[in-house]
Amino acid sequence: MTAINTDFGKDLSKYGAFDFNACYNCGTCTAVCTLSTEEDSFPREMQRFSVLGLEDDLKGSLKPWLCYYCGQCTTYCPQNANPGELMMSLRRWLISVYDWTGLSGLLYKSLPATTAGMILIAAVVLFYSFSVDFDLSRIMHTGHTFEIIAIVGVFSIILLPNLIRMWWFIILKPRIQVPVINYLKALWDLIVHMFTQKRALGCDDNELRWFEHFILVLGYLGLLFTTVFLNWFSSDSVFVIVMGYIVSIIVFTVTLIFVYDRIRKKDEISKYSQPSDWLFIIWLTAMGLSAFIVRLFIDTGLLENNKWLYLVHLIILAQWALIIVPFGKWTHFLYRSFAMYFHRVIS
Amino acid sequence: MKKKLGVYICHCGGNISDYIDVEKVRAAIENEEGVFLAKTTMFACSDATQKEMVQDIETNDLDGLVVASCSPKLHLITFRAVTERAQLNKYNYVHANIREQGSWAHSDDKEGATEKAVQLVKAAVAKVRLSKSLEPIKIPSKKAVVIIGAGIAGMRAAIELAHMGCPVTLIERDHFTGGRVAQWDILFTSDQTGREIVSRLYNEINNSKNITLLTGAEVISNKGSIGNFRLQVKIKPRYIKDHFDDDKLKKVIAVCPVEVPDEYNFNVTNRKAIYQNPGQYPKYPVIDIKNCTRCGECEKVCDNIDFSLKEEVIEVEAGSILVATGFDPYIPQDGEFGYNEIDNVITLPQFKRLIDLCHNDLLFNGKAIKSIAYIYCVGSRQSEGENKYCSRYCCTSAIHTSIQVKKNFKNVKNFHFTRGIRTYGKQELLYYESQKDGDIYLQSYEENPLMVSTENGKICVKINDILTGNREISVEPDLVVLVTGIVPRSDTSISQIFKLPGGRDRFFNEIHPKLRPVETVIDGITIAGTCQGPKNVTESLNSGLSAATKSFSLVNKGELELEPIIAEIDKNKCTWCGECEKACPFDAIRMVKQGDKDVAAINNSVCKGCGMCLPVCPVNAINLISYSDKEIESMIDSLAGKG
Amino acid sequence: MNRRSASILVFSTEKISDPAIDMAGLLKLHYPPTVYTISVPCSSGIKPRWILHAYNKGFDGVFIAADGSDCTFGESCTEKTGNIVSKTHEIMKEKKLDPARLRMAAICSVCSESFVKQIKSFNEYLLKTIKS
Amino acid sequence: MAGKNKTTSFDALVIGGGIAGGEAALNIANNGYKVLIVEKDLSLGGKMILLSKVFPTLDCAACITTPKISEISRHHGITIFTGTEVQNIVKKAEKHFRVQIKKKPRYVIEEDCTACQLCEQACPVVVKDEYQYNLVGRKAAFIPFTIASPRAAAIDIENCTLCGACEKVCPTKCIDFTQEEEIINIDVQTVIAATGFSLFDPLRIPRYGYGKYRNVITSMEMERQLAPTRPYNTVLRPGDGKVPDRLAYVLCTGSRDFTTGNPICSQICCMYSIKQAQLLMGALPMADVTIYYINIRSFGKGFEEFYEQAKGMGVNFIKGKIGKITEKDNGNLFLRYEDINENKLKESEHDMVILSVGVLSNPDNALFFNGDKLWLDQLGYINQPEPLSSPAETTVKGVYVAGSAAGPMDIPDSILSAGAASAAAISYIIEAK
Amino acid sequence: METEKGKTFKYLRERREVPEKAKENLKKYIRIKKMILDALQKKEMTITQLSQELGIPGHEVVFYLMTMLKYGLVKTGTVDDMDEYYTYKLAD
Repeated sequence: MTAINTDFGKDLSKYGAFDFNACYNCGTCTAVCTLSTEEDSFPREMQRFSVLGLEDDLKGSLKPWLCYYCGQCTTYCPQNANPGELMMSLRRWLISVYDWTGLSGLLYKSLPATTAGMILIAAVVLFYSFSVDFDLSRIMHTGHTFEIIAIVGVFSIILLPNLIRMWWFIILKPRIQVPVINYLKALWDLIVHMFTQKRALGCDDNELRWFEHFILVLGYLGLLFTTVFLNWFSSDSVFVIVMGYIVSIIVFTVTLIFVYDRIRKKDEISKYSQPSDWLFIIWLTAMGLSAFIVRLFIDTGLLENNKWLYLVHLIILAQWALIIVPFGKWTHFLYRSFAMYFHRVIS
Repeated sequence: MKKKLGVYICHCGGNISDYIDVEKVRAAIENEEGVFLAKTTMFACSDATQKEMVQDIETNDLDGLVVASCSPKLHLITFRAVTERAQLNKYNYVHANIREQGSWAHSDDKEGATEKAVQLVKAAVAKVRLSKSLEPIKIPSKKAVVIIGAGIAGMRAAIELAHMGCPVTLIERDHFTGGRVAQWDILFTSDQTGREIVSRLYNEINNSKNITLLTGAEVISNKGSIGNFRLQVKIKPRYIKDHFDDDKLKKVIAVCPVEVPDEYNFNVTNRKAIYQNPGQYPKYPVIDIKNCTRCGECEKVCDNIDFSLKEEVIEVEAGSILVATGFDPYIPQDGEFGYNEIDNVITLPQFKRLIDLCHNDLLFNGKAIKSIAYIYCVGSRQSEGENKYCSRYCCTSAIHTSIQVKKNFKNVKNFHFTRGIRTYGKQELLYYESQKDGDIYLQSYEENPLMVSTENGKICVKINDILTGNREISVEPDLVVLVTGIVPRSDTSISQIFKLPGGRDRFFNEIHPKLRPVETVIDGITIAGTCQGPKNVTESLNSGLSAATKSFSLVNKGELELEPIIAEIDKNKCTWCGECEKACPFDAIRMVKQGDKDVAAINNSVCKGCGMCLPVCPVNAINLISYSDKEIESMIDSLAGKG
Repeated sequence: MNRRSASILVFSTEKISDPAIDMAGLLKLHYPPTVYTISVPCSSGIKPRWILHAYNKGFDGVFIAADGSDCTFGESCTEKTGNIVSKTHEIMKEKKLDPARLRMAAICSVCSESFVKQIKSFNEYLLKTIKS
Repeated sequence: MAGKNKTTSFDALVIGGGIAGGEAALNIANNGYKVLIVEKDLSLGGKMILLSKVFPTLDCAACITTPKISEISRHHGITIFTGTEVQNIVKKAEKHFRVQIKKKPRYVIEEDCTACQLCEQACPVVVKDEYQYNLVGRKAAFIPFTIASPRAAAIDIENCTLCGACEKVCPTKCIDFTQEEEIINIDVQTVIAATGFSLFDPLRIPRYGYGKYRNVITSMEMERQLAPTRPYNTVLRPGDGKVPDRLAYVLCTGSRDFTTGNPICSQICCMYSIKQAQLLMGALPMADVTIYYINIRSFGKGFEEFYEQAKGMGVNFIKGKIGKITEKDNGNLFLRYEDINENKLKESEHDMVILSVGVLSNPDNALFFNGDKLWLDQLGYINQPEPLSSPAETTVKGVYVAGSAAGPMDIPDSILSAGAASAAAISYIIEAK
Repeated sequence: METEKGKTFKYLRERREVPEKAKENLKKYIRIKKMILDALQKKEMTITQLSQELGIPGHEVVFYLMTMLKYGLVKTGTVDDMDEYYTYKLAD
């Protein structure tokens, strides 16, 4: 027996969902969705669970991650109940559920909290720089060390426990019996989905989107690799330098396209933007662009007289690494890949 | 005996000809005695065929017409009109029903059906051979209409008739007008309140010269018929001499020691033995004599009270009667979804009164109500019970009420337990508004009804929600509202007095839902509003106004034409035994002197042509026109194939 | 004589039972095609001599589809129709006709199913007596 | 008719000769007033006369409509203009409306035509027959349909090749190509708008494939296939003439749908679909009929019982709206939907699909009063300012609305509404100022 | 001026162009009618068979054939064993 919780809907609307209560359960959304299948029918079921506030069912569901937001459901919804945006909001909500720190939820729901966090990080970076008398090489060195620590730290302290929680919600809590071998067999899927978001191809008219994502992931991981492991800003290798340029250009061009789409609001996916969406794409653009300019300034010998430029880059980087990656939209990329992985493991 | 008959056999576009070989029928009867021409036609009722018939009758000087087609209920009048246009008396037309009682009834046996059709047409021919020209009996029709029931349909019809210049007597059994609508607060679609509408209508009625309003009045019998109904109306006194002002009323109510459940509020509150609710008209209190203890307290504070007033019976005459007696809200049985067994389970009408009475907070039995479960289709669409029908207004009414609740009171949650919402037409927008506003809708099927129970002192409503994959979902509401449907009035006195037939659903039956939706089989009586079937306010008004038009056309000309099919006495045979007088239910037979002999005589305008006097005559001196021994027996001859 | 169905004359009433018989057709509830209907205003106006005439002319049975309590001409209809039937039964006995060849049932305006049921059972009875 | 044409003043003008307009006209005329009916189409009877049978009584629609129509056309107090449009109405004063109407040429002298159909046989042209909803062809010289009233030929001048064949064979010489459009001014005391409704065009929902997949048809096309004067003499798929045996109804096509601009329920589709399903079970005893629905709205007198009867006959009812339709090579159709009861996405195969198209307002409603005071509601229906006390009233005193011009309505409701409109019109005429 | 009765089409022909669409429409009907009649001359055929033989889409065959049925040029033959397709033949 399940009890209804009408307050859940109010909570969910803080994650961006709206008008989903208008649903009269005709099932059009499920029927027009190209990714929906007999085994996994959505989004109506998610819509229904959200209206009734069946949190436990939602927590253990992978369906929000199976959706790639082509927007057909929203376009054809006869009641304007916006199932596409509901699925997006559910993903945001799920991230806050998986996150043991509770910060995800706070940052999603509260723009002031997010702003405060951003300012705090900027302040710490500036304070540190001030404490070392704005010695560029020391700052750059610390910056590089910070990157390494941040990656390892964020992953082991926040993301890994969250992934374990996700596993618990999806497989352990509902007591789904899974042979261990499945975990191994499904590993390939994890990698494929992480890089390609292959399923998005099933969405109508979306081949360009899949390509954009693929290039962006390549660019992003490339930038991470070049800056952290090849130490791009300090490297003398022409190969590394050129590669850094290329990947950073990829990152900021692709993200600029995203920004443009969100401003234009033409497609369903980019019609409704939450602060977290804006933060993600703006910071990613800014990161690619600032890294690009920093290296350009290094190569043209201008950086010494424009230390502020690196500081800006470092602030963006720190904010990115400490807020957006562990708690923000970046995690979609991670959880979605793991969702596909768990989905494979279960089936 | 006629010699020039025309016979038409209709294909009915296949309805007949798919099963009956109409050509064969035609061939079989074309040589019958007296048949001058026999034709088949695709649609006998079509304009072209009708024109053809007129032409055939005129050019060939036919003296009788038979059409074999569908049931005479549909087209007898049509073809009688054809003969009239061809200057042939309409009683020289005989109808043969070869569709409902031919092709359709025997679609499993084409040969048998064809054979039967031949016999039926032969019988019709036999009858028309003997038919006589008849002239309708003209009777005066009193230009006045009686409307029974001063609910919204009756009141509105009265006003319209008054506008048309027709005197109306509006008879209301209750002491106040307005019926159910007077009890409702804000209504869909214009957001006016029921009381506003009723007060407006009441004022119009009050100011109209043409309308006589009788409240506390009950029709107890009827002595007349179409054109001249004579109703005996019993008027109960209010035991109040003159109108008095609000202050006095307050005083009197204050001193009255009696408290009884207030039916105006569907018993959610009590009232005194002297009462008048603020929204009720006429603004004229009444003493409920059944519950009054005659303690005399009221008389002490008010001199307008007069217990010596007596019931009176008056006679009202009218040419036509419009019945708009309304409905009863369904009262759930004890234990039906916890009704009368679990506290805080009430019906929708009760709830509507409750929210009207609550001002700042929604309280029931002193407790604040924050969540409400509405259970739909209570008393309607029953798979087990006798109310198979949908009550039509309740989905919209419940949703509209739930929206009002949310508007008027803060933080109330609505849960709707439905069997599929039926907000037809523009009402759909209310359903949308309610959902968008966060109301929760759940649905189950009749096979799997929901359960209302109490657990730890809280009400619990459980449903297997088909919208959530048949999962059992529960809500613990503060109040359960049973969305009860419309049932026919339990008081059947009107249907007994006028012999108004009901349908399977026990509501009054119209003659035909499409052709004649407000007329009844009783000539001169129209029906309007919810006594005919569930309706919302607008629909009741439409039917009330329609009925007003129909009743108006019956009395407007001051004269009516009646069927001349009445009993006929063969005065030579009659020996006056008085049996026929006893048998006649209409008082239409009297003894008269014929020379030196006593014989029976028929009062033509009263005789209804039932024929009850026929079989009781020991000397077979009575025949019914058009159903004489000759006619019936020659039909039997033809049907038996020995004509 | 080997007949599929008996010939039955039905007296129906214009406002009550005839509509029910019409509706039987509308609903395609089949009954033997040798059932013929003559409709009269009210079942209490049927003369016994008409019924007897039908037997004389070869009808196997006569069925009165009576108004019953729905009669628009008054409550006495049921009783009066009953009287006609018992009177006719007596004459039939005198004439050595099987009284069971006359049946009566109240058929309301929507009693199509009951009409068809009645007619079918009457038909079976009549077929049996014809054969024996 | 020619004699009647000279009259330029009437007591009442009824716009629309469908069942509501006809009923209103009869009511008014029966009380001794002179009524003019202006009908845009070539025949009276509106949509109803084209139906097969009507729910829930299953009377044949023609059998109910034709007597009423012949009563109207024969009534001494009623004048009828078919093929005529109201162009403009101006209220000059109380009880005085000046109406301008445009009578389009029929190219046939109506009162001389005997409906012998010789011209129709002679005409060489074949075009789509709009009265059979394009399922079959008709000639350019044609009688609109068998039970049309007036039953007289007309020339479809847009498709006529002016070969003159019809004129040569006409025995009464009633074909007259010299006819021209007439503009007539008329004075009336009161106006009844009974302009009816229009049907939703399913081309506006491309994912259902109407127009592209030939075996996807509208409910009105099925109505014609089931009518006594049906075009194929049996029920056939328009794509290849196969007798269908798995039919599907798609309810709420263009109703209860904000994306098509029609958020309201059309009120009749559930019931007419159930009716057609019952008729199909009779016409094709081996066929399976499935109705895909959101909610079944069988709310009227006898409707719920009719719905139960359909279930009893074996009609399948599946809760779930069709999302999209795709076509197989053999012309069969795949329907994708969520079976709400089972909470599962499903696909089913049918060989014929009927889109139960919804009801929309008549776009002509806006035209008559050229920006005058006759208000329409947001959906284009004629606004009823007093739905709870005088439902027939409009925003112009003396103008009344009857039938589905005020909103979706079934036949009984239309007739009742026409009764209300005629009552209001009669008292408006009678009442002193 | 009174135009001669029975020849009024000439009057209108002077005043009005016959639309191209109407002319083409007529040609198409005459062409398809001939094709169908010729084909049915040989043997009774179903709509699918006609469509294949003549290379005309099924729905057009349905339209024209049913129109010809309406005007009495062809009539319905028998239905196949599966109760699926009727054949059509020339009217006598």
